[in-house]
Amino acid sequence: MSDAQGPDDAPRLARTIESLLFLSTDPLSTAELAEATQAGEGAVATALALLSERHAPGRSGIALRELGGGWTLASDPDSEDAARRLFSRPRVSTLTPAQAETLAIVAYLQPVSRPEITRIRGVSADSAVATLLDRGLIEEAGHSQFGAVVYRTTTQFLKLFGLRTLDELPDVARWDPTPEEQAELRDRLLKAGEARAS
Amino acid sequence: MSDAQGPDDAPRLARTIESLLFLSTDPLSTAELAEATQAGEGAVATALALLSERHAPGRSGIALRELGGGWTLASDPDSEDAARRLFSRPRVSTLTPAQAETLAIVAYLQPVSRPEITRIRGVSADSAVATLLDRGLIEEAGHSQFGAVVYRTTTQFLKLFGLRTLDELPDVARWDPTPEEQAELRDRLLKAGEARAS
Amino acid sequence: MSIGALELDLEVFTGPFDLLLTLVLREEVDLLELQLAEVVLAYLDHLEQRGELDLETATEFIVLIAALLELKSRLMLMGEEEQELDIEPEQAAEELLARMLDARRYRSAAAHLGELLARERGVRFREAPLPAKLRRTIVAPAEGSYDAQALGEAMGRLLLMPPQIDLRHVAVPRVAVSERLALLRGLLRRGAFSFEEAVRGADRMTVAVTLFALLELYKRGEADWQQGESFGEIAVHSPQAAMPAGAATLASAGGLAG
Repeated sequence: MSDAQGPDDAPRLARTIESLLFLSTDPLSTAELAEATQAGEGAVATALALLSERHAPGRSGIALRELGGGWTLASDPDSEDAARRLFSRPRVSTLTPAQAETLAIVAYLQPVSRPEITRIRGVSADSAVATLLDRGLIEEAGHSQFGAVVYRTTTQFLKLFGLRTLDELPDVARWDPTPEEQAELRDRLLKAGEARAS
Repeated sequence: MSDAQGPDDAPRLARTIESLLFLSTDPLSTAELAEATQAGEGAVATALALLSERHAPGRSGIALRELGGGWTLASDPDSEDAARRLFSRPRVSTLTPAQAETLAIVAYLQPVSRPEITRIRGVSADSAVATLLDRGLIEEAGHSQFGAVVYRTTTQFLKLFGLRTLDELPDVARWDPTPEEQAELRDRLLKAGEARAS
Repeated sequence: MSIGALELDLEVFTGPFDLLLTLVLREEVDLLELQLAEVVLAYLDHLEQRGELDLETATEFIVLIAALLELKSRLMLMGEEEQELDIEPEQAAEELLARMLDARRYRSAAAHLGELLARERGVRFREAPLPAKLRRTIVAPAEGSYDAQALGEAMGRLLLMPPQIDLRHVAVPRVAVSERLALLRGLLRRGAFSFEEAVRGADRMTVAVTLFALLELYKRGEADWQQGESFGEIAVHSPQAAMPAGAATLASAGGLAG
């Protein structure tokens, strides 16, 4: 297929892209789609817009989602009851608090080592890390300078949590106490320390 | 979802069925679809007719096919050229750190058993070993005296790394962080691995 | 259940555990007035009601209660034994603050991830292998397309010995309770002794374990003790020995028991 030219080309390109997204397990970026279809990125964007109309909620049981650094097809959540009846395997069971915390630490601090996770959580993260690895939510990403294996989140993580990129995670400081509260807390802790020292 | 009754129910059922066919790797029979959607087989047949219109050639990049006594979605043959371009890209640079390490251990220490690889890496090497086997970079080479399968690199490995013989593997001394250590490579690797794991 | 939701009905506080933590951090509840033992008892009650031990929750509880105990014992030291402290107060305060903020940050971030996951409920993805026809077209990489240097680099990483980890801040149980029990029993056989005697020259860890051993002896009815005033000498004796009226026993170990 050559670059979009005729009036029929956008729908045709949309169909090709729909096919590719159907075949690929990983999200496909606009650049990858452009390369595979030998179309320009602009034409791909137009075709994706067409597709997204075609797969608008209430029109199709397959949704077009921008996730994990690219585009991917997903099931319409409305069909979840039927899907659960048909497939014995549930989607992702919920995370335990330990798993969620470990995942949060990896997501925000990646690449991060297991000892570091343990230090932040104050308890061993071994079993949580193993489960997250097993579910494909995190993966190894080499070694730290001290030789410990470091971990990062996967595309699967972005897909399952509905994120386009990691940048969509809110700044972790958002949950901090206000600077005033922090300053006050620091002051009080210091005073307690000074009271001891005097 | 209950059996189709209102005028809106056929499209809704069609969407649910579209979802299920999208998710399922195997063809689904009308009976299976009826059970999962809790609709009658007649209603399922009507919905499938709707879907087949929606996925008629020239309309969608995903085709509805009747196959092996059931229904399945498949990619549109028109997109085959693009799919071939997308999926046939040789994936060269995809040795993950875990795979590179596992391969290095096998290359330098062969024959070497999986438990030994795990001890050196400080973490399980199962998935890396599986991938390397799958890619034909390593192969089984009998059993150790303790009964564990041992691995060695393949001819394919030499080819892909542009080596004539294993003697051409680069000298580890170039990357040795503590060259003054005098023990044998294997012993030092095990010692470092155990220190990391502890 | 998250441990944060544990309902408490204490002398100085009524409400969920996580609110208590917040109030303690803001010093709206005075940690010195808070009987941590009560919190532990409330947790044990809760366990009994549930009839099962959830390890995740139990771990979380132990971490939090240990942090509170550490904080409380630091507050209680009030200038004494200053020289024995490993860390400067400023540093300790900063460290504590940083740890509290970190823990709070990632607990909140974890909750946020939970919301994201819940929002995506019902969204599934197709996980089918490529059709055989397409799979066959996957091209093997060209000869010499991998760099052997990468293998050498990987070996270098694997040869790296991790540096000694600084464990000074971690309470390593180098002292066995059984050891200290034996020591205390030995002292008891010779008659009464002061706690100071039992721990003379010992490090803080040993002192703590010895106190623990003493509590154990008390529980078993093998020992009793008196302390005339707060931070005063603790005289230990076997329960048969004469005990002057008004002698405080457990209560004088007061703060330490929580």
